[in-house]
Amino acid sequence: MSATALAAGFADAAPLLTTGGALDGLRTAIAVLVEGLGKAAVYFTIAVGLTLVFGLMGVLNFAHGAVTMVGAYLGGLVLVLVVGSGTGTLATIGVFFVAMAIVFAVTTAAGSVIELKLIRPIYDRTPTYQILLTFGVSLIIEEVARIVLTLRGIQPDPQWQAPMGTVPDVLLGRTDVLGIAVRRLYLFEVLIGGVVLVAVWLFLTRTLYGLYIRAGSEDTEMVQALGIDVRRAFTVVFGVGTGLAAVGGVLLMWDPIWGPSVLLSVDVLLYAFVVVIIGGLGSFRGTVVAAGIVGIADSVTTWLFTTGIVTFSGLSEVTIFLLLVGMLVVRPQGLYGVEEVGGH
Amino acid sequence: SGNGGDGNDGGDVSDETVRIGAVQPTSGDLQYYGQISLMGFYSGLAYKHDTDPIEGLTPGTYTMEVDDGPTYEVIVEDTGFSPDTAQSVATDLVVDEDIDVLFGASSSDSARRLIDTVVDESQVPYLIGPAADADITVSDEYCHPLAFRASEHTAMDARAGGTHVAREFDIDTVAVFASDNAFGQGVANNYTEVLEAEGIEVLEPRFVEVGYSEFDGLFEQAVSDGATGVVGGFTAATLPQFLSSAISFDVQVFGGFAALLTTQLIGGTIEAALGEDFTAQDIQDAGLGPFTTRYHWNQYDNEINDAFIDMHVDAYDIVPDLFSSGTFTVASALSQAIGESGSTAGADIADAMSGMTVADTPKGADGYTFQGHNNQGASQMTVAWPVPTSDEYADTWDAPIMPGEPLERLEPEAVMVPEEDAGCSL
Amino acid sequence: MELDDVHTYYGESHILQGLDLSVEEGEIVALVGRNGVGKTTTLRTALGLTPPRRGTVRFKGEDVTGVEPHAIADRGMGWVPEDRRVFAHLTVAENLRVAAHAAADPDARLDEAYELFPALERFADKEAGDLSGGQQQMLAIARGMLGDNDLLLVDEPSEGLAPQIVSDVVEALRAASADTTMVLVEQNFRLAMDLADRFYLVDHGVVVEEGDTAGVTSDDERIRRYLTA
Amino acid sequence: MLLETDGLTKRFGGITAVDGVDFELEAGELCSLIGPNGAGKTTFFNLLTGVLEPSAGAIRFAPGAGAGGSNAARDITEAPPHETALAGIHRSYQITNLFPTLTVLENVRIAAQAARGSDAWKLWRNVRSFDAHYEEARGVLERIGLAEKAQTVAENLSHGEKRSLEIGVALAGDPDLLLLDEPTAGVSSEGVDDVVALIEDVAADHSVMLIEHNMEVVMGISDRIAVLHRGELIADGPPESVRGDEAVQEAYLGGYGREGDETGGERTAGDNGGGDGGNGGSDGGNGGGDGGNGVDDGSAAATDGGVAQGAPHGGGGRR
Amino acid sequence: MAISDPGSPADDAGTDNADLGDAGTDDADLGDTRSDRAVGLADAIRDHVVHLAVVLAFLLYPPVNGVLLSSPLADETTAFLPGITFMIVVLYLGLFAMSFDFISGYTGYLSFGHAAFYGTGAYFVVLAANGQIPGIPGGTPFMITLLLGAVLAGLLALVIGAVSFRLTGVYFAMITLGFAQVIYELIRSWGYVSSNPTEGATVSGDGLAIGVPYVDALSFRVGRLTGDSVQNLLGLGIDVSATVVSYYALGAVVVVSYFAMQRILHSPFGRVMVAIRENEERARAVGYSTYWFKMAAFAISGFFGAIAGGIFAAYSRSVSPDNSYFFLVTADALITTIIGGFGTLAGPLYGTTFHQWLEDVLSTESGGLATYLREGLPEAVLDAELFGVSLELVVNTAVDGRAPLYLGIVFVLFVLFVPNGILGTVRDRLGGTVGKRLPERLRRYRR
Ligand SMILES: Nc1ncnc2c1ncn2[C@@H]1O[C@H](COP(=O)(O)OP(=O)(O)OP(=O)(O)O)[C@@H](O)[C@H]1O
Ligand SMILES: Nc1ncnc2c1ncn2[C@@H]1O[C@H](COP(=O)(O)OP(=O)(O)OP(=O)(O)O)[C@@H](O)[C@H]1O
Ligand SMILES: CC(C)C[C@H](N)C(=O)O
Ligand SMILES: [Mg+2]
Ligand SMILES: [Mg+2]
Repeated sequence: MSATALAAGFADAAPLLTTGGALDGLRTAIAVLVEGLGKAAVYFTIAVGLTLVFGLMGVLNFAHGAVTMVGAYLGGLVLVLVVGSGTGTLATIGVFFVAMAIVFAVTTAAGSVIELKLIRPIYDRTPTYQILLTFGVSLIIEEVARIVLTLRGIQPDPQWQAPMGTVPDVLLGRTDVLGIAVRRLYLFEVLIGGVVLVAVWLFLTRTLYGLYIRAGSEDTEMVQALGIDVRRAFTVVFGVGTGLAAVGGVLLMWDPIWGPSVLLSVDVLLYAFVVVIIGGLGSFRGTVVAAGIVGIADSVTTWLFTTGIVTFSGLSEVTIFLLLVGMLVVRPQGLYGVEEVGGH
Repeated sequence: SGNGGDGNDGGDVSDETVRIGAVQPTSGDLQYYGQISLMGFYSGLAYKHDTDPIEGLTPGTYTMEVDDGPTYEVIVEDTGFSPDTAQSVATDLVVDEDIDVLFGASSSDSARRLIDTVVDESQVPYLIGPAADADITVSDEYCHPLAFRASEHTAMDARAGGTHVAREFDIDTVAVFASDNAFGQGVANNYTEVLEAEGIEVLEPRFVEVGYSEFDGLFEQAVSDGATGVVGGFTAATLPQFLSSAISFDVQVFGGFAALLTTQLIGGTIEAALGEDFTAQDIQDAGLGPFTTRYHWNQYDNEINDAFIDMHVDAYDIVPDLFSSGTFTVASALSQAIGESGSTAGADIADAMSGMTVADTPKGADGYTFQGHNNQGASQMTVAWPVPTSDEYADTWDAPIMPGEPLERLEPEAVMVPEEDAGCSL
Repeated sequence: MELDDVHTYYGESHILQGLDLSVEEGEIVALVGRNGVGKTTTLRTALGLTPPRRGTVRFKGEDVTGVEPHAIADRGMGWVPEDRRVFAHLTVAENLRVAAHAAADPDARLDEAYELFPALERFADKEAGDLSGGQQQMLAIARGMLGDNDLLLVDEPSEGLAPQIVSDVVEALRAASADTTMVLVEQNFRLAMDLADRFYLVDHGVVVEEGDTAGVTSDDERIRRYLTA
Repeated sequence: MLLETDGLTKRFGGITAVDGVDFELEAGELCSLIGPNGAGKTTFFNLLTGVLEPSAGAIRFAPGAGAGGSNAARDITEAPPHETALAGIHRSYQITNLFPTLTVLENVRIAAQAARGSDAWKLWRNVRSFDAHYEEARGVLERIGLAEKAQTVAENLSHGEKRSLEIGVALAGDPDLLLLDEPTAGVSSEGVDDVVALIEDVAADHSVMLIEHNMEVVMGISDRIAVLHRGELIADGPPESVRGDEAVQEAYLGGYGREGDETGGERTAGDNGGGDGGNGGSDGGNGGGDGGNGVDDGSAAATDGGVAQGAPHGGGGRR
Repeated sequence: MAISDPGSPADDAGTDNADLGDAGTDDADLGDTRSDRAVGLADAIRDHVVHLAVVLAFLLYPPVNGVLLSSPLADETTAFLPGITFMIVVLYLGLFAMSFDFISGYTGYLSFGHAAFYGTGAYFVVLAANGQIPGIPGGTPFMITLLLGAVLAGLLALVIGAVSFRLTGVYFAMITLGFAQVIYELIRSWGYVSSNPTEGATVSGDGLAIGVPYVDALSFRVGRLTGDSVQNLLGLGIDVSATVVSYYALGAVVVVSYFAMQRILHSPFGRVMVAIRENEERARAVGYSTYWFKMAAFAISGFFGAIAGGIFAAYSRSVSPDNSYFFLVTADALITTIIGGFGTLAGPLYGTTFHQWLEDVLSTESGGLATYLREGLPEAVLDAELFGVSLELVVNTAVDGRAPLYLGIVFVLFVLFVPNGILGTVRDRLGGTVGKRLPERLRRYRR
């Protein structure tokens, strides 16, 4: 598919965004909203692992963003290695999911090892030390990533472009939904975000594992006395949380707004914090809603900037951090948080 | 080839040592900028004195003994592309190493910082390169009697590109997107000025933070505001995001050709969008280009350039790049100034360089002239389409695209900021 | 189960100071004694929650000293803790399901529990923290019984229960004892003697008296001495 | 009147923990507050000290008013904890609540310092130059018998010592009214006597309110006893009259097993008595009468036990 | 250890003054046998012996380093000892970390947006020097603008604290982080600061002088190029470079700030801070309005954070959002505080020393390991390949500029195995504050 064709596909959508009658205004609003949902899906996916680990275990994982970064590179690596020019669309999407599965497996295992070897010995200390430990781990991951990438001849800071080349055509450009041109990639992201949401929700509510962990976060000792190895459950949760962080990375890999880059580490961490805190530390439902709020705030401010109503390009960032501060001022425990969480 | 003796009508300097402090990023993500700049600089000295270039690209002290001139000692320090580190190591060089001349800075932020905090305080002449922000020499906020730059700057990019586009393309409205830093602002201001002078409407430039990625919206808005051309003023960190959006909009995209590092990224983006077997025609159809280039090895055909390419490939296994001519030339000018003044003292060197026409440059004999009013080297620019990298350079140019045959050569008068428009008057 | 000369500490405080105790299959054994003498600690030691520093714990003939609590519990030891400790933010059904994790057909086990305490079925989908104290106590007992245990450690089951419910509980425990061995800690001396076959009287971390419950009353001089504080 | 509450009420969601309590305390009195677990006693203290805000009602406090005096009372209904403390109400906690890594001396000194108002804001003077704080603190340590342990870090004290320090910290604040929440809980029998002696000593020059489940202690030293049941004040008067009060017998001393949601607490003699009563209930379902008897037995036993108590502990060789 | 003189506060003398190794819980030392109040100068010196030693070590470092550099060990010295420029960084970042520890380590409230104060101090003095602050004329002495900037930061702390101290724990950390990030984003795009705000601002004009305002003889301009240098010091034939003068001038500010903070920590107020950390509920219950104590402590902490930022800006003559307001600046302070010892005022200084030493060794600025290897190892070794990667490349990528990697590793090891940090652990080992215990030990060995 040639670029002009893509551009042409877009050309008839463009007028929708010009200022005009009330209908156009409405359409613009809907378009911005849909875009916000796409962003929300991304925010949700990068924050959900953090919520899971904090909500169930009370560990605020500062290495979360670093794992997302690793996930983006690993996912990209799989796609770049497997997908060639001849690979069909469906096959590519298949590979994408395989990559997601592989990355999830690898990082879940790695996360479990980190929990076992590094975090377990310090559960009895104040939570500050868990924060510090994971922060140290993130420094190490980031630097190792830089070294490896440099040795492999990949620039760590700017996006690594190669994986973008594997995005199948069907996910490029836009598609018409109810007369509004919607970026297909956003639809795909909403889909993945939905899948992750359902998977995590099922994990939490339908599997006994989720049940044990929820029980374990209330009363570890009691769960053990019922014959459940709750420490292993913690290992698994931390592993899964880590794996989810990396899954977020795989999703970001195809998104030109993010893309694989070492800088993801800090960016993702800050955004994930904002989402998780606005939602209420540890609340799954809160994370879903907060991701929605942040996503829409982001798309609205982006729209304000791109239309030139505001010329300050940091508007999105400032708005998002102001949301955080505002939420903490008005309702410190976040939307759905309980004030005492995760203490065990 | 090199005839270092020319104009040696001053005192005898062959017993003396010129200590050159070179501050460049030699570690970290952007170390390529530092390395390619050093290669050009070493090559310039080597060419002038008919010897082999220094090979050391890491921090350390390197000595080049020559038959017909002083001994050159180059003390390389790493900036990691950070202005703080650049300032700190440059100060080290001035204070502890007693250097005669300071060379370097790949980031414009660093160069501006050095002028403010090191050059002005220490009175050591500064050979800027390849930092490309025009204001460094054009604006009176930064330009300095001791700061010389042969490297081409963003205003030259913009003027060359803007002039070409205005004349050769049927475009009446242009949008300008640029990164919100010295570099981007330079690009934006100069394109705007030139294009408007040619009667083209330029939309209010949009500045974004380095690493900004939501260009789709900006393009949509630009298109709906009637733009058919878009100018991008970005470096490595933002360019890929810009281009991957640019490719999918029906606009002509202009800008400057970048160094290998960035070209690799762009190439990746183009491959991603157009497929691996894209042709020169695909690129043109996609509306990418033409771009201006300050210098690329295949844009000039002269003896000095030929020798330079050979020397460069021999020593470093890659062809000279975008910045190479500028740093080659500043080294060449240094050698020439020492020869002319017969002194290795900083002040004398600066005196000699002021207003100098540099004899040996990759753009040909007398290819650069330092403008008296701002110490900026004036030289020729070219405009070319990007083309897939030809087999000839497959081994020495590691990117999918390279500049094609020059479409147009723009002489210095056409690309330099006119003296009356420049804030700087030394 | 058998405890042999166990010494258990909390930090530096020496709580169990060489306690010996043995429970035969099928019987109900009561642990009695004043507050803070170490009854609960004995149960915690048996279950591995606070492992002894010295001495051994044997369960079904195996030495389980130092084995992790979940592993001991897995071998068939259940626990009804003294302060209920229901999972407050889980529903009643979820609370029970956690306990029935090892069962082949958990739903069937849940039904058995509902049969025992019909009130629980009514509140199956209510969060346990919203139950009244008595209902919570029922839940805790039901949860302890669900695990298909061979030995059940029951700590103060009558605490906080209205009288008629106490008798329900007594009946339930009696019924359960048909196929489950039981260790019972109970402040209510008469109730304990009623239910149990044998008793141990604990003071300051050691067993000071033991014997059959038959005919023992709190007026018994040797017992009275240790009970009145 | 030193302290006066007026319809004091605290609701937690559905539970009314303290329900319209009208209570008065004369300066110089030692008044005990008793009642079943979950009756609202600790909550009442929390209201007086500003830890919790009342749902309704008012609290007035008139320090400096002599016995029977009537100085202008101050409304402290909304006052936060530090203000009630500065006003002169200090308390000890049911669950030990000290500065764990500070020394015993510093635990007490910091409270003595607080009582000296603006001293704490003297940023530029070395703390050691405030002799008065140290003198006060050492005096308190002597009084609570912890002088020898002045340099021990609080968390390394034994449980009983912590309980004493708990009182010491409250005492060091130079209270007009001292609130003690189960000071004998967790104290060895021998220690109980010491604590009782301390309380009596303190009561000589302070007004004291005491929450206690140990009926022997309560009956022995109180000038007055107030009984809370389900948040309501059901009796208030001298020990003899309270002991004989029908409602009190029913609700606390005897009426065991009626509270659906009462929470566990430290059980002492009073509870043991109650335990028997509860048993009576399960036997025949006619808890009232049996329970009442049980209580009489229980408290009698407890009273006797005052002598018997020492024996098992001393013989237990715990020390 | 009997208390021979109960009631006399003198028996805890000798503890509090303790040391660049002390913290507020030092009355654990109270059981001193010395009950005699007539202690006099000798004792005061003894109490401060560690202070003296540390100050002396810092004082002597430049000449010692200088001597080593002209000895046969010159290569090793440049490679493995921190250069003076890195020691200057230790001074201002160390002071910043101390100010962070002042609030975080002593009240237990993790100030995750502490960079806001550092940045405020730095920007304020730069803008003031450039005459950009309304009401402050261009040539106002640096010492005055430094104090004004610090007061402004203190006020900022009150504003941030007013909202944030309603929260505790992770929430407090996050809201302060949120505030700092908002300021960071704003300062990056505030055109008033400079024509290129993302790049920051530089000082133009003369060097800024530390000392007594308006008294030239007692003022020393700082900055490596703009600073004063001293020729022929006291006629001894010793020249002191501008760098070294800056080192001493900044050092003086740090010492004064340290003692000021230490004094506050040892005041009744400081004890309340510790009481808040230990048990805020009880602190309220004994009569402290903890909210205002926290606010005051936060303001003081912000004040000194800004002093650190101010001297940094005066010395480097430039400031940018990324080296002042960014959250990684706070993270650095956090790391060095943990390594040095959380809740020990001087600990962060040692942690920062360690960090900067690592930075120096692992960067090529003023020597370093990579340079040492590249110049010391034979070509053949450097070119040797392992798994297709030459040793030189490994050195270039895994050593050069990789301080964050090794810092991360050391940091994790500290968190796991040395949770009390350098100073905290030393103190645990000695059984008291260093200032108190060390002299005792020494005495013991002397006997
Ligand atoms: N986690 C703990 N840490 C320290 N000491 C403890 C801990 N738990 C209990 N203790 C102490 O151990 C002793 C024995 O406690 P245990 O709970 O076994 O008593 P008990 O006989 O069950 O009493 P009760 O009848 O009150 O339940 C008590 O003195 C108690 O204070
Ligand atoms: N913070 C709270 N939130 C909700 N309910 C509470 C809270 N504090 C106390 N309660 C409830 O209020 C009632 C009274 O509690 P309180 O602690 O005052 O009892 P108490 O008389 O001190 O009992 P005990 O003798 O056991 O100490 C109880 O039902 C308790 O569960
Ligand atoms: C291409 C680069 C060397 C230009 C550099 N980023 C600058 O700011 O000037
Ligand atoms: Mg018990
Ligand atoms: Mg209570």
